[in-house]
Amino acid sequence: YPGKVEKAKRAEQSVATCVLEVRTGQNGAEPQLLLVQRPEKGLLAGLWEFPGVTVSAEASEKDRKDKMDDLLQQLLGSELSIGEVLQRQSLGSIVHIFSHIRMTLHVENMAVKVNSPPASRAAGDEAGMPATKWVTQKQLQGEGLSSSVCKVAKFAARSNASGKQGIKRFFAAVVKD
Amino acid sequence: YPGKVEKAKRAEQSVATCVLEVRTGQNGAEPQLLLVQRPEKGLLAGLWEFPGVTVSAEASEKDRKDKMDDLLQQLLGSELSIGEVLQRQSLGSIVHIFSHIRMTLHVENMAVKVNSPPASRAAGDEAGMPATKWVTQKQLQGEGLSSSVCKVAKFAARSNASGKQGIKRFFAAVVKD
Amino acid sequence: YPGKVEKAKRAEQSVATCVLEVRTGQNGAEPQLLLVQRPEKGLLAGLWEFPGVTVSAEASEKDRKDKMDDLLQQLLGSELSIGEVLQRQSLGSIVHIFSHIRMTLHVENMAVKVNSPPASRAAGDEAGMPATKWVTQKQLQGEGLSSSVCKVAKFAARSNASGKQGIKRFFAAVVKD
Amino acid sequence: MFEARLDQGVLLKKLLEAMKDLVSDANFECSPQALSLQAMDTSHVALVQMTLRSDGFAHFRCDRNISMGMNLGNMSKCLKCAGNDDIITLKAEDTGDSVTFLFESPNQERHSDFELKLMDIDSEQLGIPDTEYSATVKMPSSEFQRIVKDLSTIGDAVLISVTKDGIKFSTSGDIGSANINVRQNTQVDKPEEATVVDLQEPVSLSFALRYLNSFAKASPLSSQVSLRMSKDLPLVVGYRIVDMGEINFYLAPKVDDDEEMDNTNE
Amino acid sequence: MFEARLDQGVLLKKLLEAMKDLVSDANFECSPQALSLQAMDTSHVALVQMTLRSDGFAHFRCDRNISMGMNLGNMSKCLKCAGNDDIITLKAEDTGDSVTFLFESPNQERHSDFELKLMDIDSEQLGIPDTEYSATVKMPSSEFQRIVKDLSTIGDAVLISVTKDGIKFSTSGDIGSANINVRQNTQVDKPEEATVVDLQEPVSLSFALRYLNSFAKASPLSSQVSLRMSKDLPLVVGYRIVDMGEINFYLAPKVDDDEEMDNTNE
Amino acid sequence: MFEARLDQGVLLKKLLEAMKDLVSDANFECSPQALSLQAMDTSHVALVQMTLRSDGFAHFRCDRNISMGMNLGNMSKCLKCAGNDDIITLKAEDTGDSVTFLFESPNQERHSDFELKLMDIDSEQLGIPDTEYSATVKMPSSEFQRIVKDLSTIGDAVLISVTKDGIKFSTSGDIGSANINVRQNTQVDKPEEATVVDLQEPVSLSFALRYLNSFAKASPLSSQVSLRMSKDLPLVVGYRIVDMGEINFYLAPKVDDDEEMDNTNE
Repeated sequence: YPGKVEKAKRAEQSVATCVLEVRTGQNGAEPQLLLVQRPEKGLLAGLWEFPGVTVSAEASEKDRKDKMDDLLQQLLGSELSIGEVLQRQSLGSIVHIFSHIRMTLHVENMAVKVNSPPASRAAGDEAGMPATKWVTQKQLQGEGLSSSVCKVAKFAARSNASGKQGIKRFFAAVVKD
Repeated sequence: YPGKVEKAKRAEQSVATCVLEVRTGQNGAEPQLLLVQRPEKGLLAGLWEFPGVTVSAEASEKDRKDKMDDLLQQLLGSELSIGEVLQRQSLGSIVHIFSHIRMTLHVENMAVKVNSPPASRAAGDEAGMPATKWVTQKQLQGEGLSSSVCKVAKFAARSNASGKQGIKRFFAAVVKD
Repeated sequence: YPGKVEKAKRAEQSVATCVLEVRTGQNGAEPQLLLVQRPEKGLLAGLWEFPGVTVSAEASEKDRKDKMDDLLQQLLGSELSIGEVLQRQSLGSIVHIFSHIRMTLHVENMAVKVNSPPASRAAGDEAGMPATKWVTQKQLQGEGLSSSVCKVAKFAARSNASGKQGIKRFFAAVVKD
Repeated sequence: MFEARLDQGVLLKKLLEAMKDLVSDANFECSPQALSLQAMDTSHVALVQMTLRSDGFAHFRCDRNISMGMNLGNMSKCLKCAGNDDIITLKAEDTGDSVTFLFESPNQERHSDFELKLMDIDSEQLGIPDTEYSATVKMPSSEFQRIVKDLSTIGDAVLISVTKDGIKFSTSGDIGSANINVRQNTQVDKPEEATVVDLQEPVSLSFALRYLNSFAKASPLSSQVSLRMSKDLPLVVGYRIVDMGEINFYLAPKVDDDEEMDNTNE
Repeated sequence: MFEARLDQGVLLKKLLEAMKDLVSDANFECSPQALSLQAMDTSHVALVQMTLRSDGFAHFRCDRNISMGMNLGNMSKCLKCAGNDDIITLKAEDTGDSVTFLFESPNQERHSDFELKLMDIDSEQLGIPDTEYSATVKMPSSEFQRIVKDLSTIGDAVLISVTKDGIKFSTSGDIGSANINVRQNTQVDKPEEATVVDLQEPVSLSFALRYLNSFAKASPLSSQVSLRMSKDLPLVVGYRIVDMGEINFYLAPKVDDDEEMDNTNE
Repeated sequence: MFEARLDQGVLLKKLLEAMKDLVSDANFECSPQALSLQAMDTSHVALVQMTLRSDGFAHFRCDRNISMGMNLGNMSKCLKCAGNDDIITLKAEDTGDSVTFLFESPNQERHSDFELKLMDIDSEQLGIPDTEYSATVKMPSSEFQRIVKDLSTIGDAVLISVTKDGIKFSTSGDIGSANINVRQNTQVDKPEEATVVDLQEPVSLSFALRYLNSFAKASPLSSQVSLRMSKDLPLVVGYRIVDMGEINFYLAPKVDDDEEMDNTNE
C-alpha cells in the first residue's frame, strides 16, 4: 500500500524533568521542592517549572539521569552534593500537547537529605543562570503553574502516594542480561 | 468493616433563602423581587443575592421560616408588615458547591401584597444594614448574579410555573400525628 | 390538537457571504482572501469578516448571488471586473446562533484571477465604505475572527479540499424543467 | 422491629427502577398492614403512591409503625447488587438509624447484607380521595410505554382523548404532528394484550410527556397499565403488582395557557 | 395526490437509517414510475441514489410528479415510531406543504398518523450515466461492513484492489498497516454467502473509509452488496431491495496528492 | 524468526481485553518455551504476569529469544479485527521493528494481515517467588466479577476475609456498608460452579476495588478464578487458560493508615 495518509505533525520533544525534594530532617519541616524559572522568551516564557532538560527521543533512562545530574549540578552547584540521596526513581512519562509541539516529559522523583534548607536565587543573581526557588507542596498549589507542570506535580504526588502501597516492594528486581 | 475510607471534605453550610415578591396590585405593575447586597468582604463579596440567613444543618422547616421572618423584619422593618401575605411555600433545597464549601440552600417563595412599591436602600443609608433593591423578574436577568443566585432564581421560577399545574392543589394535606 | 407548545424564539436572519479569493497567477504567490470590517456599532462591532449581505429568508440562490455581486461591485469597484472568474460555487449554509439571533449563513466561494494584487482600504479612506483587507489563508488564522467567521473559513476550506475529490465532476448536471 | 421477607426480590428492584428517577428521597412507611410510600417529584407536578400489602410477603413483622427515609438512588444502587432470583429481606430496628437489606441466592450459597443509612425527610402527606373517573383504559403496559416514548420525539405534551372506541394520543412540535389511536380490543389470545375502555363520558386532557415517560419505567412490574381520567383532575397511571399491591402515579393536567416550563435557560 | 402503501414498512425504516447520517435534507421525487431520491452528502464527495419502483408497493397512486423536500433526521424520527411489522402509507397533496405517514399494526388494532412539514430544498440533479465497470464484486454485505469498520481503526483511507481471484482492502496509519483479502467463492451453501468477481481488467483505487462506513449502514437492506469500480471513476456501492428497487452510493476516489481533509481543527 | 500459530485466536483477543486497561505498553517475551509478559500498571500497584506455553500453540517457532514491545491498546485494536473463529498467527523477524498478525477465517475464504510497529519499552522485570499462601479460594469467575462490581457502587476498598467456611467481601462508603458471603460449595452439578477453600490459616486483607474490577475483565478466559492470599503479601488473582498457560494479577494490599489515593483533584 503506497504510504500512509499524512497528517499534520507536531514537532516532537523529549524532556527529562525531576521533582527534586529536599528534607532537612528537622522536626515538622516540610520537604521543599525545587522550581526553576523559564527564560523570558519562547514557550511558556517566565513560568516556573520543575527543572527539566531536553533529551533526544532515543535517550535511555540512564542517559536521561545523566543529563539531569548535569543540570542539577549546574543549578545547585555544591549545595546538593552535601546531601544524601534518600530515594530516586523514574516515575514514567507524560505526554503534553502544545499547539505545535508534542512534548514527552520523562518524570523522575528524587529525595535528598540536607542539613540546612537551600537558598533560592533571583533572576540575574548569577549571570546566565535561571532564577530558582524552593517551595513546599502546599505553596506549589498557590503558584501560577502551567498545565504541563501541574500534570507533573500531580503525577509525582500520585506516584509517591502509591509508592507506599506499590507492588514492587514485594518482589526482587531481576537483572536482565 | 473498620470505618469507611475518608475523603477530603468541604465545610457544610445550610442557608435559608427567600425569593420575596411584592405586588402592588396596580394594573400592569410587575411583581418586584428583593435583592440584598453581600458584605464587601468574604465569599462572593459585594454580589447581590436573595435575602438569606445561615441556619443549622438540623434546622426544621419551621426553624428556617422563623429565622427568615426575623431577617425580613430586620431588612424591611415595618414596610412589609403592612402587606398581606398572598402565598408562602417552601420550594425545596439546592446544593451549591464552592471550592471549600458545600452550601445547601433551602429556598422558599413568598408573595406579599403592598399598597405602594417598597423603597430600595443604598449601602450606608443605615448603619450596619446591607444595601437592598427591588427588581422585576426581567431586570433580574440583567443583574450580575452569582451562579448560586441564578440557580435559586431559576428554581423559584420553575416552581412557580409548576405551581400553576402542581399536583398538590388536587389533594388535601394530611396532618400527621 | 390545539396548536403546538410555543418556545421562546430567536430573530431569524439570513446572510449571503462569499469567500472571495484572488490569484495573481504569479509563481509562488498565495491566493488572497477578502475581509471586510463590520461597523463600529452593533453586533460583533469592528470585527473582520468575509463580505456579507443580509438577504430575505426566501431568497433563491440566484437572488443571493445577485445581491453578492452588487456588494462586491460596491466594495471593490472596477478592480474585480478586470479579473477572470475561475470558479464560483455555492457551498451550502451554516447556522450560527447568537443570544438573540439565529443567523443562517449562505456561503459561496469565488476564485478570481487578477493581474496585480488588489489594494486594501483603511476605514475612512472613502466615506461610507467599510475598511477592507486582503489576507492569505495563513494570515487568516492569525486574525481575531469571530466564531461565525471561523466557521465560514473552515467550511470553505473543507469544501475546497473536497472540491478536488468532489463527486460532481463525474456527473453532468441535469437541467430541470 | 420491622422485618419483611420477599421471595421475589426482583419486584423490589423493579419498583426502585420505576421510582428513582422521579423521586430522589422518600419515606417508606411500615405498618402491620403494608409497606407503603407516597412522594412528589421535585417539581411537585407528579405524585407516586406505592403499596405492598403485608400478606404479600413471605414473612412480615412490624411491631410499631415506623418511617424509613431513604435516598432512592442509593437504595437502587444497593438493590442492583441483588440477583434477580434472590430472596430479599428488609430489617430495621424501631429506633435505629439504618435499614439492612439481606440478599440470599436461591441455593443459599451466597448471602449478602447491605446496610443503608436512613435520612430524615420532611414530607407532606397528601390524602388521595377515592374518585369515580370518567374514563378508565386498561392497555398493555409495553404499548403505553412505546407510545409515550415515540411521541416524545415529536412534541413535549400529549393530548389524551378517550372515546368508547378507544384512546387517542396526540402531540405536535417543530417538525410536525402525530396521532396514535389504540382501539378497544378484547378479542385477544392473551388477556395481557387486551385494551379495554370503561367510559362514563368522553374526556380529553393534556399532559407533559416527560412525566409519562418516567411513569412508564414501571412497565416491567405489570403487563397491563390502567389510565384513569376525569375532566380537570389528575391522570392516574396505575400498575398492579400481583398478590402484593400496586403503584399509582398521579399527574396534574397541563393548564392550557401555561407557559412552557422548560423555557428557563439551563 | 400522491399515495403509496408499503406492506413491509420496515424497508422504509432501514432506508432512512442508511441515508440519514450521510444526507441531512433531500427531495423525494414521486412519479407514476417510482419514488426516488438523489442527494449529495454535505461535503459533496458522495452521492446517494435510491429508487423504489411503484410496482413494488401494495398501492401506488401519483397523479402528477411532485417533489417532497424532507429533513431525513426528522423523517427518521417519525419512522422510528412505526413498528417493524407495520404497514406504512405515505400521503401528500399535490400542492400541500406536508406529508403524512400512516402506520397500521398488522392486526389493525393500532393506527397512527404523523404529519411532517415539507421543506424547500435547492438541489442539483446529476445525470448518472450507464457505465461499464472494469470490476464488479458481489460479496456478503455484513462482510463488507465489518471490513470497512475494522480498517477504520487503523487508517483513514482504504485502497481497494480487485483481481480475478478476489478483492483486497488495504490501509495504513499511525500504528501500522493492514490488508484484508477476500477470495472469490461461489461454492457456498447459501447464495448470500458467495463472493463473486466479474472482471474486465484489474483495478485499484483509494477511498475515504468514513464514507464507506456510512454506506455500510445500508447492510440490513440486503444480504449482498455490489462494489463496482473503474479507473478514475467513482466507486459504486449498491444494495438491491428485493422486488422494489435499489440504493446506490457513489464515492469519488481519493486523489493521490490530496491533503488529508480532516486536518481543519474542529 | 518468531512464529506462533494459535487455532483458537479468540484466546488472544480475550487476553488483550483483560490487560489493555491495566497496562498501556508492555514487552511480550518470546522464548522456545513460551510467549510471556510481565508488566506493572502505571501506578505500580498491580502486576500482571501472563504465560502461554509453546506446546499450547498449533505451531511455535522461536529461533532466539526476542522481546516485542507493544502498545496494548493498538494491539487490541488490531485483534478486534480478527473474527472469534479465526486462526491467528504472530510473526516477527529477530531484528525487525514490527510484528505481523495473520488472521485466517476457518474456511480460508478470508485472510488478513496486520503489521504493527514495535516499541522500545524500558521495563523492570520482577522475580515472583513461589510462595505458599495461607488461603486459596477457587470460585466461579463470573461470581467474583459481579461481587467486585457490585461492591464498587458502595465503596472504594474491599476487605477480603477467608475462613474455612467461605470467603467474605466487605466494603463501606458514604451511603452505607455491605458484606457478601460466598460459602464453600463443592456439591455442584458443574465443576465450574464450585467454590473451594483451601486454608492454612484465616486471612483478612484490604484491597482497592478498582484494580479488582480491572482484573475481573479476564473472566471470559476461564470459568474459575483463584484468589491466593497471605498476611502482608499481595493478593494473586489467577485465571488458568486450558492447555496453554495462565494469567495472574498481583495486587498490593492497602496499607491501613493510607490516605485515599484518588484525592488529587483531577
